[in-house]
Amino acid sequence: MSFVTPLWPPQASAYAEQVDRLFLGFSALTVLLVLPVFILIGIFALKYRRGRDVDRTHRTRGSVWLETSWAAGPFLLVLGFFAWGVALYVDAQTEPVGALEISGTAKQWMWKFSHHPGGQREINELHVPAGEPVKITLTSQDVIHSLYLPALRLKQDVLPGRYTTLSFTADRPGTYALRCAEFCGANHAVMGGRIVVQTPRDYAQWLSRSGADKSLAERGKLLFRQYGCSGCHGPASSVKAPDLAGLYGRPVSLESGETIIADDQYIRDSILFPHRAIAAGYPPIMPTFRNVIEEEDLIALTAFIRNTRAEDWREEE
Amino acid sequence: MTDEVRLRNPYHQAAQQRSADLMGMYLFLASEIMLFGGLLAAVLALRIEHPHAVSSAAQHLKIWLGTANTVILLTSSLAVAVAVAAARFGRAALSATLFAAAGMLGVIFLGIKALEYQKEYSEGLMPFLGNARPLKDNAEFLFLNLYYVATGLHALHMTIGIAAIWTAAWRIFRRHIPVPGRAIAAEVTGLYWHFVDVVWVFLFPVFYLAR
Amino acid sequence: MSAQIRTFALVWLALILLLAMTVAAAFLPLGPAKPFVSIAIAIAKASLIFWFFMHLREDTGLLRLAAVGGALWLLILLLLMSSDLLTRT
Amino acid sequence: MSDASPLQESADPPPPRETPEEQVSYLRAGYSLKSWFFTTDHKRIAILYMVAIMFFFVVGGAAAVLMRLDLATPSADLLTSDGYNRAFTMHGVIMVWFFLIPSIPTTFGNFLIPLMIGARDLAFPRLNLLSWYIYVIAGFFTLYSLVAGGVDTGWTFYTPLSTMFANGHVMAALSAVFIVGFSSILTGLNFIVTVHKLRAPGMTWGRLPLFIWSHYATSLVLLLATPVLSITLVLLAAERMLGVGIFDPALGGDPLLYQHLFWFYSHPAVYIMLLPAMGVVSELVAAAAHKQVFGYWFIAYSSMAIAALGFLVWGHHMFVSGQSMYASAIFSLLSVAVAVPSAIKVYNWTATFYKGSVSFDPAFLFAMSFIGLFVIGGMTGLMLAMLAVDVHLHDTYFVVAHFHYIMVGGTVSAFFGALHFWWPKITGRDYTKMWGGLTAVLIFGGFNMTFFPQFLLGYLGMPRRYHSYDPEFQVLHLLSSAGASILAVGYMLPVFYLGWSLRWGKPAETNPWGATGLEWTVPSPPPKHNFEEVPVVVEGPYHYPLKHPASRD
Ligand code: HEA
Ligand code: HEA
Ligand code: HEC
Ligand code: CUA
Ligand SMILES: [Cu+2]
Repeated sequence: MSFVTPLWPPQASAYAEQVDRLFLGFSALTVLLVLPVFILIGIFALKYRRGRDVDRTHRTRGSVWLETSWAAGPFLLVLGFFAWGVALYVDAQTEPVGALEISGTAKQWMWKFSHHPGGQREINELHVPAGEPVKITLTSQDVIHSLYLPALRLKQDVLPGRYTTLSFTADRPGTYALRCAEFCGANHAVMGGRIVVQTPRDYAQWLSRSGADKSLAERGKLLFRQYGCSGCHGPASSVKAPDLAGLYGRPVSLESGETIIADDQYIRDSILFPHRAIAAGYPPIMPTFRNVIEEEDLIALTAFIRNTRAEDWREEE
Repeated sequence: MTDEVRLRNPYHQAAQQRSADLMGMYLFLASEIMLFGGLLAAVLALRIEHPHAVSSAAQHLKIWLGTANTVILLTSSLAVAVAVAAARFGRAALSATLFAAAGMLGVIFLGIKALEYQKEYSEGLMPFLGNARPLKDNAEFLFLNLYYVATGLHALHMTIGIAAIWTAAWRIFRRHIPVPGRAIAAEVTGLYWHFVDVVWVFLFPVFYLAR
Repeated sequence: MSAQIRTFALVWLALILLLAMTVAAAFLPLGPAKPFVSIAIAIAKASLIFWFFMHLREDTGLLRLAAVGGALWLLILLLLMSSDLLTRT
Repeated sequence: MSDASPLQESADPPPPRETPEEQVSYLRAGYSLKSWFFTTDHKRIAILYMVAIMFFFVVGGAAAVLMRLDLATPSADLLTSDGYNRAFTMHGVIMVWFFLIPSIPTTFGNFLIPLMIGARDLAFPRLNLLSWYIYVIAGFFTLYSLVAGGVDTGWTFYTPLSTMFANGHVMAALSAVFIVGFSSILTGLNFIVTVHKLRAPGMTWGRLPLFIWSHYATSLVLLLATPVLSITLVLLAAERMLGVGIFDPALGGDPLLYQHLFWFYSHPAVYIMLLPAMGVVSELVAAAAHKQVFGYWFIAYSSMAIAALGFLVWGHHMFVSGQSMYASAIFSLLSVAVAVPSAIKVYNWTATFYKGSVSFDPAFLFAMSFIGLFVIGGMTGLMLAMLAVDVHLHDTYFVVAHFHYIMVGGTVSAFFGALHFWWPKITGRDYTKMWGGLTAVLIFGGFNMTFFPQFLLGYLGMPRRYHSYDPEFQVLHLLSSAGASILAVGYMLPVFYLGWSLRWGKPAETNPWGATGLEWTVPSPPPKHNFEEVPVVVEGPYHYPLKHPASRD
């Protein structure tokens, strides 16, 4: 056992520094609001202890003026911190434009990441370039997990059946902890690994070294045929099914009259729960692929659908 | 038959005891509101997240049987209201008869409910029972599952209610509960019955009319 | 007593009418207003039952408070929960 | 009654006189088992609860001891990972539902509410006994799930882990928590009706002791929050046992719906654990200062405000769960608001000591522990309510430290304070004050040593519910485990000197502390029906100084 203990976690991003500043600021506020209580109780208890001959006249039973000030004062002070906390939070939640995209899948008890667009995959490790915004899209294959990156002061629960995202810009190259923060069963404590923040050069090198034989979209294209999607959605198909080229990010009008943006979640739901949102004008004949397609393959399929523009489609035939 | 009110332990006055009993019942009902409220919250969430699945799943419910059942329950409530009034006026026989009749209506309600369940079973709507599943979207199951939990819980309350009002009817009839002296017992039982009725008044639109 | 019975009978009639209304409304193309209509009618029915059948009309303010208190608290649950469900991205 | 008590001979109507038999102390009113297990006397029921609750405290404490031993080293050496998960789940379940929630209300609340308001018993004595039996039946379910092998979901039972994946005895634990809920609901109902309907003549709302106000507020929460937990557990059980999917993501269900329903109960529930403790501390502070509390109405209404606002903040447990950003911001704001009434209380207690006449009794020391530790726990709770901070600290040891500071440092200290304050009244015996003081100091020290390091651990990024951890955290964990052993000694001590007092302690006076309140006007221990004559109250609470010798300067 080592007797040196760190007293402060490493800060791997500017955001982490800001969170620390907020935390320290609030700690100072705590001292400000709490110390008077401790000191005054000490003084009063000793000064007015039983049997001591001190002036006890003019005792009061209350004072509305005092009450309002010690209710409103601290409240307003904390409100300032509330605003600060919200500002930072909104900052962290806003997805940066042009971010590097990574898909993460959690399952009992490991993390799997695939990098867009190259399709590099890794387990329990996450390589990201320093100084570049990164957006991780997360989902779980079983229970709720939570991706926790202490050095970035960030955490996001990972839910089955839903995509959540975590975005950040790490600044300082280094190796930091990556943990699961939501209790997820027997090996929750060891479901972790590390996040490696690299200089963009190192990252590019890493990417090429661990290059997958196929990019995500290419793998998706293969799967698209394997799972028989192309039988209906292919251009030569006789089935009346929508053309998926250029679908991603477009508004889709549904049979129910609503319009919905075709994002990752929509495409995932269309594959797993095809009857939930029927595209307007098409027969509801698409079979469900629930329990057939794994989360990781879904990611590849989505990447493929996302990448295909109308031209790619034609060239296929 | 006596008019005398028996005072229980901590009480000094009849009025105090009576209002404590009423208040106790009302508070209990408030907690029951929250119990069913949790279910309503779940239905609301489902409706917000899957509006279409909810409305198409609701099509499978037997709206006319539900309506008939609502009429029956409202009528039973009328009977109980009159029974309580009769108890307050010391009309023991009338009160007992009406309580018994309301209980009968309750039994009919449960019978119709059972018929509904049976029909739904044969259509394959019940969770993991039956196999001819007419449902398309999985989210429709969520709605029907909630429907079974809610109506099941309501049926449980009905059963307890029937037992309670039949007991009240019998005890009033045998003068074990002398009225009007202890009409409070009838009143409190009546409150419970009306409340179970109110629960149905909400379950009916929330499930059957969600089409 | 007969006056009371008459009131009760009238309340019952009103309840049945409201029931007819709500069932009819379920078949009308009311669009998004539909659930609000049916819940509003349910609240009206419940109020009638509470007010007349359950004697809140005669009871003190305290009991009325106990009766509506539960409903108000339920509203907190429904409103704040919807604040999440309706604004998720 | 020699001193100027707030009592007056009541002239009309003639109070029911008690037979000499009924005037004997409640402890002497029968020695058979039946006279205990079928009693409807609120004081005896309080004793029954006390025994049951202390039993569960030891069981939950034993689980904590196991965890702390295991956490002394980074690797897993004492418990398997499954064993550890079961340990903290059972620890949480038992401590929350079988110890802390019922702790103060069902023991001191039960014993004191009728005495303080001048009633002969609670409004529904038989219902009170029924509540105890329900508690005991639920307790057996817990013990069954414990003995059968435990549960591995955490006390929060999050889906889909608890419904689809966990393989412990989840159903038994769910049943236990479901059943014990009815005990809570009935107790709350009983208290509310009692406070409304059984106050003695002259006991207006403005003359109620603050203990009553806080129990009244607690009861409202018990009554309105608990049913939501009950129905949520029913839905969970239906999903797990019958396969009736409700939250199941495979059907498109929403696991966050479960979290909303759970926390709609469980956040108010933390105030069920806190408010009675605040009531106790208000009494202890006034009695220690021998002075009218400062700002009576502010303290009274702040209890009601906490009970009401407490229902509006549950979403602060879900900031990183995938809840909408806007909802999170609302819940964060409301969490700041809920701190205000707590602040009011703390500042009023402080002001009460000004120009008081403070005696350093054990109860006073426990009350000081409460204030000190609660304030730290509360302020760290506020930190957690700040969105960006919570994103980092959610589900880390910082949260563990936060809630132990309030629940253990705060409420358990208040529980021990109440025990030391009302012990002479309940048992009719005096204990050795020196030992009480020593215990208070030991618990305070051991507590801080156990849980302060956990704040640091949390900020360093040590997640909770971790059975093994990075070696860099070991120093702090070791410190924490060492503190826990001091804490354990502190909690064990009273067994000896309070136990000793039962047999060898001096008989207690009617009013040993020189405190106000109707409970101090009846003999120690009180007679079976509390008051020989219905008391009539003519003055407000905390009417110091009493002419009583113990209260004079
Ligand atoms: C008795 C129990 C209890 C009490 C009273 C509280 C009180 C509070 N709690 Fe705590 N809390 C828990 C028990 C409790 N909590 C538990 C068990 C958990 C974890 C559950 C789990 O996940 O397992 C938890 C978790 C928890 C979280 C979630 C953390 C996370 O998981 O990410 C948050 C976040 O906002 C929070 C906030 C608060 C706040 C703002 C208060 C406030 O009520 C505190 C108010 C008090 C004060 C502020 C101190 C006194 C005031 C002053 C000295 C003056 C200064 C005044 C002002 C600034 C106005 N708590
Ligand atoms: C509500 C009350 C309550 C109380 C009183 C306590 C008391 C204590 N708790 Fe607990 N705790 C919780 C509620 C409580 N806790 C909750 C809700 C959780 C979350 C669970 C979850 O994550 O699901 C938790 C989690 C929790 C953890 C985190 C586990 C994890 O996340 O991995 C830890 C770790 O140190 C801990 C420690 C302690 C300690 C040392 C005490 C000490 O104060 C205990 C002291 C008491 C004693 C020591 C008993 C005295 C009796 C004896 C000494 C006899 C012992 C007998 C034998 C040894 C045979 N608790
Ligand atoms: C039996 C034919 C069939 C097969 C096989 C099929 N689909 Fe479909 N798909 C359809 C039809 C018809 C629709 C339009 C109706 C609807 O929205 O359900 C559709 C809709 C979609 C949509 C939504 C498109 C929009 O415009 O809203 C996506 C995305 C999709 N399918 C992807 C896939 C993928 C990926 C696969 C293979 C894993 C697949 N489909 C297999 C017939 C099919
Ligand atoms: Cu995955 Cu914890
Ligand atoms: Cu909380």
